[in-house]
Parts: sequence; structure tokens; C-alpha cells
Amino acid sequence: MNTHPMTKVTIVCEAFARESVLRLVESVGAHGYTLFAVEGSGARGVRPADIQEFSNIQVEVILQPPAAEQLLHRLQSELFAKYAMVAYASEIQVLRPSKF
Amino acid sequence: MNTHPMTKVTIVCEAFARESVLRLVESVGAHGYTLFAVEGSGARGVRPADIQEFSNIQVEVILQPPAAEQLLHRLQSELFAKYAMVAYASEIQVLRPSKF
Amino acid sequence: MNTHPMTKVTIVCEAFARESVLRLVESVGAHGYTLFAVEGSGARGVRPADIQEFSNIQVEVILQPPAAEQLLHRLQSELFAKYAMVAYASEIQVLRPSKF
Amino acid sequence: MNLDLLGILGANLLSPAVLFFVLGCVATLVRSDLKFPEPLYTALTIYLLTAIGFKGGAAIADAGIGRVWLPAAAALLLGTLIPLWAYPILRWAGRLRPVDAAAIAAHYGSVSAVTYIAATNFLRQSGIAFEEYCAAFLAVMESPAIVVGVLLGRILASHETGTADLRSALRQSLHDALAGRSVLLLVGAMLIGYLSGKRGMEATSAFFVAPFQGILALFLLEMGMVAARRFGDLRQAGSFLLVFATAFPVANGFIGAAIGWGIGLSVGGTTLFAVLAASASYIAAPAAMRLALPEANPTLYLTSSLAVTFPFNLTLGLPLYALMARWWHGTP
Amino acid sequence: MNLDLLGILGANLLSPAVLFFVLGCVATLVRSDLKFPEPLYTALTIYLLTAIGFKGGAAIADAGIGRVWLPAAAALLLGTLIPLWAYPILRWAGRLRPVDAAAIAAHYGSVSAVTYIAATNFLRQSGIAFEEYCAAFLAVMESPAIVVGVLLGRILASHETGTADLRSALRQSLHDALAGRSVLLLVGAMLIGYLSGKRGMEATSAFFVAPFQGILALFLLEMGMVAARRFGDLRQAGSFLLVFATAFPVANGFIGAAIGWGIGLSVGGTTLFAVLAASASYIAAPAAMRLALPEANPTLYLTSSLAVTFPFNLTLGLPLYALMARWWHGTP
Amino acid sequence: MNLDLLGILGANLLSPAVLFFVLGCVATLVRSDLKFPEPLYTALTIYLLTAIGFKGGAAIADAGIGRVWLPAAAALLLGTLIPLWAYPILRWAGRLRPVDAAAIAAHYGSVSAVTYIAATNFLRQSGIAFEEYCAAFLAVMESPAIVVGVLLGRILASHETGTADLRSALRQSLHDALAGRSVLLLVGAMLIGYLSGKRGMEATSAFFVAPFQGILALFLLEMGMVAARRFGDLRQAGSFLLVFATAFPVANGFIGAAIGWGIGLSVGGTTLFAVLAASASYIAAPAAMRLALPEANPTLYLTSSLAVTFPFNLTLGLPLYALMARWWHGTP
Ligand SMILES: Nc1ncnc2c1ncn2[C@@H]1O[C@H](COP(=O)(O)O)[C@@H](O)[C@H]1O
Ligand SMILES: Nc1ncnc2c1ncn2[C@@H]1O[C@H](COP(=O)(O)O)[C@@H](O)[C@H]1O
Ligand SMILES: Nc1ncnc2c1ncn2[C@@H]1O[C@H](COP(=O)(O)O)[C@@H](O)[C@H]1O
Ligand code: NA
Ligand code: NA
Ligand code: NA
Repeated sequence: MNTHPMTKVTIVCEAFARESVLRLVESVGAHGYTLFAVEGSGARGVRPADIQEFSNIQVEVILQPPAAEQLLHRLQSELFAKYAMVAYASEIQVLRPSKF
Repeated sequence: MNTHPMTKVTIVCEAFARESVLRLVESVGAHGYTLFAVEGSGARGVRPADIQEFSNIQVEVILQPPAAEQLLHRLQSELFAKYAMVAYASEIQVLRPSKF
Repeated sequence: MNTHPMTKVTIVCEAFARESVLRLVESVGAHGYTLFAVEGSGARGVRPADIQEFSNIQVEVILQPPAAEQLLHRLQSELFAKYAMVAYASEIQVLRPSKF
Repeated sequence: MNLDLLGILGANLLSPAVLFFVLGCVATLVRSDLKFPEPLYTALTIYLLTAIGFKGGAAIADAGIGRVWLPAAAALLLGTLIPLWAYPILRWAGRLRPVDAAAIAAHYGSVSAVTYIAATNFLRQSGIAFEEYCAAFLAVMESPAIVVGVLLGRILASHETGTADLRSALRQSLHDALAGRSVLLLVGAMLIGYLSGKRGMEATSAFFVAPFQGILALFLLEMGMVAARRFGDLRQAGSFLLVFATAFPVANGFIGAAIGWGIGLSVGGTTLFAVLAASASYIAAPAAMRLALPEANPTLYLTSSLAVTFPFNLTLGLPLYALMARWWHGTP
Repeated sequence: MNLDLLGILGANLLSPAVLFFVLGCVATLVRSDLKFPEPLYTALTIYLLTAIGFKGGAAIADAGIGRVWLPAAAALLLGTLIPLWAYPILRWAGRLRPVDAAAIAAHYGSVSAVTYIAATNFLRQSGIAFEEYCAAFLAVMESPAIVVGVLLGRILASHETGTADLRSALRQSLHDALAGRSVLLLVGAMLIGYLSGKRGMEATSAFFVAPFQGILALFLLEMGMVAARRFGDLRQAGSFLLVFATAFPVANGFIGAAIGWGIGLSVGGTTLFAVLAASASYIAAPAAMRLALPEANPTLYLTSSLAVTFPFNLTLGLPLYALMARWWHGTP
Repeated sequence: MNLDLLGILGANLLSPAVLFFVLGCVATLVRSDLKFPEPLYTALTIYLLTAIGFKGGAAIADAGIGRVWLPAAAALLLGTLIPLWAYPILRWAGRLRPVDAAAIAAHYGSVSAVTYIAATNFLRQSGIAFEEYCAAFLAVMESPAIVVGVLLGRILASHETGTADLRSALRQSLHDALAGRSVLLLVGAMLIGYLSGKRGMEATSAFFVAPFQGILALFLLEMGMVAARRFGDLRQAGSFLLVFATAFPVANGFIGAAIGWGIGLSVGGTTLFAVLAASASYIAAPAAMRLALPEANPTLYLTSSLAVTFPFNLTLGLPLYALMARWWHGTP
């Protein structure tokens, strides 16, 4: 397949972290992101999705592997302590590598 | 990258299966989950998302690979026959393996 | 694990593309899909999710690798120019390969 | 009397509620992109259940519990018995699997809140007075049949089930029956209406009473879409179920009208009692069956309750049950 | 007369509807975190279309179809012709690509339901009577221009398109035009209002009529946010489009007022006719263009219809079209 | 007077608003599957804030700004001072970390719009007149305490923070305070109510006024569920905070009543002033703290404001503050 490896970073976090996360995503050079509301449960308890302010979001960002690494590390150093948050990377294949 | 392999199990199923699935997720030792409402179509027809009771959910669980294997197999043996359901595993990279 | 490799194609696009994308998904032989509304930002600007007609959707389709390849290429040749859209493939493991 | 039937039938068919239901069916059939987002559906449900419960509670406070408990007990009993009568018909006349017969029986013993609400609407439009406290019967009739249906299904159908399993399934069904959102909202709002009395009613009637009929109409637009989506499964359900899904409600309606008249309800209240007996659950019962009898085939019970009985009751059933009520009261 | 313009202009600008629209613009401009969730937007749309259709249908029943069909035919014709007049202006005066000219032409021939609804609100607040059945003109004017625009775009712009493609695109546009949610809700509710008549109206007016103006105000808060998000694209649209997006509606409004007067509508009805001619679609037309003319640039047609024409009509246009209506009626 | 307390206490506890709140708590405690979808919560919030703001603005127009600015300035001052008084208590009597003390102090200086709205509801039900323009005090009291709390937390608690950081955190807090959705809706709707005056009010009162109490009741159902979810954290919060979360509001309410009486408000207005002083924010303040003082422990401030102070004020507080108002007015 004429596809190119790229990294997708997924961030699940409380909605309060939205601005901080998007700022970070932009600052590592990502060209875009996708975001949606989710419910969840984790170390910081159950987070139902009925009040926007108390709920979770999932942010998915496709980037070049080095930028993904940078994003993960900055998430860890700057935001993990402050917010309920999970972040992980996965390998994907895209068609237009220049887009990311 | 100083990241660690982990498995993400994704379950797409009818909303009725919610409690059964979450019970299973807990019983294999997962420390958390993320959940959101989705529409879908599959072997059991189209499932639009207008009535909560008739709609689908997607559950995403990050766990250690052996626990993921266990989760998939118990889904297959205990729930696949009863509910409209799709489940799959994918490899991801996380920063704090002890969290999962 | 007694699992089988399969490909998941993820398509993030403007809601207007819904019918065109689902038609394509069907025509490459997929047996199902999962779909949900998302917000996003990309080359064509920020797409908030308050008006259905102006918002984004994310479509996830599990298929055999060759069908996935076909889907990606037809997305590229038929829809990439017309709609705000991102598409990518990732490898997953399923239990019932005959389902897809 | 025939003419009269035509009269109230026509009035019902031309009411905004029924017409919006039809519009919803049309929307699905012409593949319109009209969709009610899930939160809107949920919001409308919460509103309708709360409003009907609240008005019911205020009416109980007005009438005194003394006048309500007997008919409520009768309603509860009726809800428990209907599945026991439905099961043999479905099992032997319909040759359905035991688990499917049990699941369908549960649906017809339970009730459809929306049908009840549409019935109050119909009575109001037809100028027939009714006891607002009948909402209490709606509340007590939702769950018993579901529990009976689960018991039937587990005992008669599943061989693999031990007693422990049965007990846990029952406990789950009972919890869901009592803490499930529809019973909780209905009974809770009823208590609130009862406790807050006239003053509470005055304060909130611009919300719970005035816009009620319009909101119901909008909700039935959505229900039309939901029901019509199941029309495609009619063939799969088979002709026995189609007949059952219209004839059985009529029979139950007739019995319900007899009981309503026997326990001293007005013509309007008798109609509502008949409607409760005739209506089939299509939300609470399916949810319970998916959990407690997952081996039962959803197409069978959903198609008959949602795609046949519900539209039938809404359009032809309501006027028919009103006639039955008049007939028992000797005022045809 | 000048003074009068200022009077009704002020009344319009200080109405809750317009002020909430402005508040929405402000919310976007100060980057407030205020957001309307999508289901709320959809719920408000369903309510507004249903309410306006329902009232329109009841009004047609009242007036008799005989009085409605001629002006409705005129409205339909006008909707078909406006794009044919818009296209050359956009193509040659504006030097736009054929496909962009066709797409924009479709927007201006079609109508904005919200602008129409705001106009009825404006007339009510100004104490100007109008024919409620004008909602029928709204219903018939949404689609023709879209079909014409698609045809123009396909025939004049795309060279790669064969006849089969053209036919399938047309079939799709026609289906979407007739089964699309806005036309379906509007026409469906109109039929329901027509069929259920006075009684239906009485039963539901506490929902469809009483809270209407407040709900519209809330909806315009959201529309203000949506429109203001496009303000950033104004530069990209270019100065020709900015002028077009205000001058063209005024010209169409003048013609619409003439026709409204000519076919015997009251001053209020004439105003509404002018408003329909002047308004530009920003929901149905963009959706159709994305599907049928995806090569057209959305920034151009969305910015002009949503960020210029809509706010212009809402604030300055409505009083202006009312004045035009008075002028044609000789009662300035 | 004791008897009187029991009277209005009973009336409050048996109002639909409070009973629906209790029902919400019950729903959570029995693990019901009842859930309000997020868009419904947001829609209800938008409605309540807009309605209360709109009515407030119309009342200001009626009373004249001259009568409003002095009490508004007093409210603003009080909001600024309460955190300065709360901080030492929390820090030294409660032995909380500086950042937690600052965060909690911000919550108690700020206000809960829902508590205020429930208070107007309570007064209306009790037949106590009040100045509708008190909504202006609600608007000015939300933000100052948040800014003060952030300053306290940053200056007294964080050692790593430089001046640049502090300034940017303050700028962010100020922006969020002024452009945040609650202040924007409240102040915006107030301006609209002020500008559109009597006519605007007439046009929209069937939406903004009539159904208000019922919608509030429904909203409190949801708030009961949200508050009860935090009951499990009560132990974690510790007994000091439990005492603080009831005693501190009562003390502030007493001071607020004194000031309200001192600046010449009626008994009803004095009650509302006391309620504002007593109430604690549980939406705006937590959001601001998560952003500006993320090191503070959310369990502490959310549990005390949402799970203790809010229910306390709603049930026992409102009648108590009304009594305080009467006491200061010498009409017990
Ligand atoms: N093991 C997990 N699998 C999937 N999602 C998780 C997991 N743990 C946490 N999450 C998500 O991340 C959010 C924050 O996690 P936490 O900080 O652990 O409370 C949770 O609310 C979940 O939505
Ligand atoms: N091939 C597929 N790709 C993505 N999602 C699927 C697929 N098949 C099924 N699903 C999802 O899983 C749900 C249940 O599937 P089923 O049991 O096949 O009806 C569907 O409603 C879809 O949301
Ligand atoms: N780098 C990215 N990472 C994740 N999602 C993206 C990215 N770029 C674009 N998207 C999503 O795809 C949609 C369309 O992208 P575009 O065509 O670039 O505007 C956006 O609205 C986002 O939801
Ligand atoms: Na029944
Ligand atoms: Na037009
Ligand atoms: Na306070």
C-alpha cells in the first residue's frame, strides 16, 4: 500500500484541561486535531458526562513520530500532575504524509 | 521513546450490554475505561443513536496484554452470543505502565 | 492469542460527506461501520460541533486488509478533493475474522 | 353507535398527536434526514413522565389515597396475570420458543407510558372527563409483568440456569423495575405532586400542564420515526404475531374496561384502565429482556409491541377502548 | 417617513430577538466558552419549523386554499427566477468561477426560514397584521432555486459531467429538497395544522404559539455565534461579494414587495413576501451545494449568506422591507 | 417565631423545587439509570441564566439604575472580602494547605446562581415580594472572589510562580470571569432586558417567566443527582470542612442580611442579598480553580460547596436567611 507511517496520540482527560491540551498540541506543530466528549473511569474516579464542566474529552492528534514523542513528553511533564489524564500513542498509516 | 507497550481493547456494542461489559472489564483487573455513544451498522442491522436504549456504545480499555487477552476471550465466551457486539485489540504505547 | 489481523480504517470528515463516505464503505464490501460526531480542526479551519450540518463525523470501519487498501484509495481519488477529510489505517486484532 | 365510532375515530386520527406520529412514519419511509438527537428524546421522555406523574400525584392528594388503592391493586394484579394468559397462546397457538413466548408475554403485561399519555390527550380532546390519578395505575403496572416474564422465561425456557442464577436475575429485574428511570420518575414525580399539593401545582402548571399536548405531539413525531424503522421487520415477525399484536390488546382492553367499570371508575377512567391493559411496553420491557432473557429474539418482541401494537392503539385502539368503556357503563 | 423608518428600525434593533443575536456575535468575538450543544440547536430548529408550519397550516384552513395557491405559485416562480438573474451578475460583474456563481445564485434564490420567522416576530412587535399562511410561500421557495443552481453549476461549470451524472445529481437534489428535514417538517406541520384545524390549534397553542418569541430569541443567540464565526472570512470573500450580499437582497426585496402587493397581500404579507425574496439560505443550500456542487468554494457562499445577508436582513432589512411594502401599498 | 420558622421551612421543604432535588439525590443513591444528557443540562442552564438576567434587566429599567448601583457596589465589595475572611479560618483553624484554603475561599466568596434562582422561587411561593433587579448583584458577585482566590493561592501558596506567570494566570482568570458563559449570559440577558424594556418582556414572558418554576424544578432533579454523587467524598473532606460548609454560609448570610437591610432593600431583597453572601459557587469557581490553581484538591472544594453547602442552603438555608432578613427589618 502506498501509505506512510504516522503517529496518532490519543489524550483522554477532564474537560477542564481542554485549553491547556490544545495549546500544547498546537505548540508541538500539529496541523489539526479531533475532539469529542466521553465518559470514563480511572484513578480519579468515575466521570459521567452530564455536566460539561465535570466530564471528559478525548483528543486525537495525528503527527510525525518525533512531534508525537515531544507531545507525549510535554503532556507528562506539564499536565499529568494537574489533570485527570491518560495519553498514549499508536502507529497509523496515512496517504498524504505532507498533511501532518 | 521512553514508552511502554500496552494493549487497547475496543468494544462496540448495543447500549443494553453496558453493565455486563463494564462488569467484565472490571473483573479482568482494568483500572479504568473510556466510553461514548456511537451509531453503527453491522450484522444485526443499523443502529441509529436517537433512543438511548436502542443505541450503541464504544468502550475503550487500556490494559496489560495478558489482561487484554483475557478480556477478549471472556467477551467472546460470555457476551458475543447475547449482544450485538464487536471487539478488537490494538497495540499502543504509554508513558506510565504502572497506571494500567 | 487466538486473534486475527484486520485493518481499521478511520475517516474524520465533515458531516456533509456522510452519505458519500458510507456509500463508499459499502461498495468496498465492509460488513459494518461505527460512526460518531466529533469536533475538529485542520487545514480547512476549526469545525465546532454545534450545527449538525457544519460539524464533523468520525467513521471507523473494520475490514480485510485488501478491502481497507481499496477503501483508502477510493477515498483519496473520489472524495479527498471535495470534502474536509482525514483518513488513516491501523492494524487491529479480532477474534472472529469471518465477521469482517 | 357506529357513527359515533367514526366520529371519535376521525377526531383521534385528525389530532395533532396522531398526525405527528404519521409524519414521523412518513419521514422514515421517504428516508428523510430528519433525526431527533438522543438528548432530545431523553429530555422529552423525562418531561412527559414527570408531568404525568406530577399531575397524578396532585390528583391523588385531591381524591384521597382511600379512593386510589383498590383500583391500583386491581391494576397491579391485572399486570401480573396478563403474561400468564399470553404465554400459552404464544407458546402453543404461536409455536414460539418458550423464551420468546415469555419475553413477549412480559411486554403485553407491562404498559406503554406514551400510549397512556396519548390516551389522556385523546380523552381531553374528546371532552371525556377522567380521574387524573390513573397515572398511579400506569406506575404500578410497568414492572410486575416484567418480573413474571423473566420468571417464566428462566424457569420454563433455560435449562442451564441454577437457582443462584435465577435469584440474581430476579434481583436484577426487581432493582431495574423499581430504580429504573421510568418508574423512578413516575413514582417520584407522583410523590412530589402529592406532597407539594395545590400550591406546587399552581407554581409549575405553566410548565407541567399548559405545553403538555404540544410536547407530546412533537414526541410522537419521533416515535413515528422509531416505529416505522421496524416496519421492515414485519415479515420476519410472521403473520401469527401480527394478528396477536392487534387482537390480544383488543381482548385485554375489553377485560380492562370491564374491571375499570367494576371498580367504579368513570367512563374516562375506565378507558384509561382498558388502555393500560391493552398497551404493550416497548422501552422498559425490551431493556429488561435484553438483560434477563438475552436469548430471546428482540425482533419478535420489538416488532410486535413497537411496530404493530403501539401504532394500532394510538390510531384505532384509543377510540375503540373508549367505546368499550361506554358500553360497560351502559352509555353507548 | 424618514422618522418612521428610524422608529421601526429602533424598535427592531431593540427587540429581544435582535439583541440576543448581537449577544451571540459578542460571545464569539470575546472568545467566550459559551456553546450551544448540537442537540439543542437541532431541537430549536425542529420546534421553530414545526411551529411556523403548524400555524401556517391552520391559517390556510382558515383562509381556504383558494386564496393561497396563486401567491404560492408566484413565490415558487420567483424562487426559480432569482438564481437566473443572480448568476450573470456574479459571473460577469463579480468575475466568479461559474461553479461559485451558480452556488451563490442558489443561496439567494432559496430562503432563510429563520429570517422569515424573525420577520413574523418583527411584524407582531410592530403591530402590523399579516397572513399567517405566508409560511406556505416559505415552504415552496426553499427548493426550486437549489435545483436551478445545481443545474446551472453542472451545465455551465463542469465539463467532466455526463448526462447520467447530471441526472443522478438532479435526482439527489430533488430528493433532498423534498425529503430534507426542513421542507419535511415545514410541509408536514402545515398539513397537520390544516387537518387538525381549530381544535388542534387550541390544544397545542400553549406550546406552538405562546413561548415562540422567547424561543426564537434564544435561537438567535446561537445564530449570532454561528454567524460571527464567519466574520473572519469576510476579507477572503472580497468586496464585490460584500456589496452583492447587501445590495442584491434589497433589490430582490423591492421586487418581492411589488409582487406581494400585486397579488393582493396585506402590508404585513407583502413585507413577508419581500423578506422571502431578499433572504438567502444558509443551511439547506450549503448542504445541497456540498453534495451536488462540491467544487464550489464554501467560504464564498457561506460568508455572504450567513455572515452578511443574514445579519443585514435581521437588523436593517426587516424595517426596510416593511417600508417598501407600505410604499407599494401607498401607505408610507 | 419558632413556629413561623417551622412554617416556612415546611413550605420550602415541600416545594416542587426542593422535592425534585431530593428525588435526584434518591436516584443517585439507589443507583438508578436515570441520567440527564449533557446537552439537556446545558440547555437548562442557558435558559435559567438568560431568564433570570432578562427579568433582572427589565427590573433595572423599571427601578432606574440610580437605585441599583449602590447595592451592586456593596455586593461586589462583599464578594471581594469574603475570601479574605475565609482564608485564615481555612488555613489555621482548618489546617488546610494554602492552595486549598485559597481555592475554597474563592468558592465561598463567589455565588451559586442556582441557589439564587431557588431563593427567588422560594420567596415567590412564600408570598414575599423582592426586587427583581437583585439579579444584578448575582452578576457582579460571581467573579471578584475568584480573582481574589487565585491571587491568594498564587501569592501565598506557590513558590515556583514568577510574576509573569502570575500576571498571565490573572489575565486568564479575568477573561474567564468576564467572558465565561455564566457571566456573559447573565449580564448579556440583563442588558437585553434593560434595552428591550416592557415590550420585550411582554413578547417573551410566556417563555422567560411562565414556565420558569417548573423548569427550575426539573433542573434541580439533575442537581440532586450531581450533588449526591459527591456524598461519597464527605468522609474524605473531613469534619472540619463539613462544619465550615454549613456554619460559614450562615455567618455570611447574617452579615449579608445586615448589609441588605442597611442599604435599604425590602425583606425579600435582603433575603436574596443574604443568600448571595451565603451561597458558594460550584461551577464557575471549580472551573477557574482547575485552570488557575490546578494544585488545589478538587475533592475538598467541590464536596464542601456542592455536596454540603448547596443542599444545606436549598433546604434549611433559604428559610433561615428569610428569617434573618425579617429580624434585621424588625418584622420577625
Ligand atoms: N485503563 C484505562 N483505559 C481506558 N481509559 C482510561 C483508563 N484509565 C483512565 N482512563 C480514562 O482517562 C480518564 C482520566 O483517568 P484518571 O486520571 O486515571 O482518572 C478516565 O476518566 C478515563 O476516561
Ligand atoms: N465491520 C465493522 N466495522 C466497524 N464497526 C462495526 C463493524 N461491524 C459491526 N460494527 C459495530 O458493531 C455494532 C454491532 O455489530 P453487529 O453485532 O455486527 O450488529 C454495530 O452496530 C457497529 O457499530
Ligand atoms: N493532524 C490531525 N490530527 C487529528 N485530526 C485531524 C488532523 N487534521 C485534520 N483532522 C481532522 O480532520 C478534519 C478535516 O481536516 P481538514 O480537511 O484538514 O480540515 C478536521 O476538522 C479534524 O477533525
Ligand atoms: Na398491558
Ligand atoms: Na431569497
Ligand atoms: Na457567597
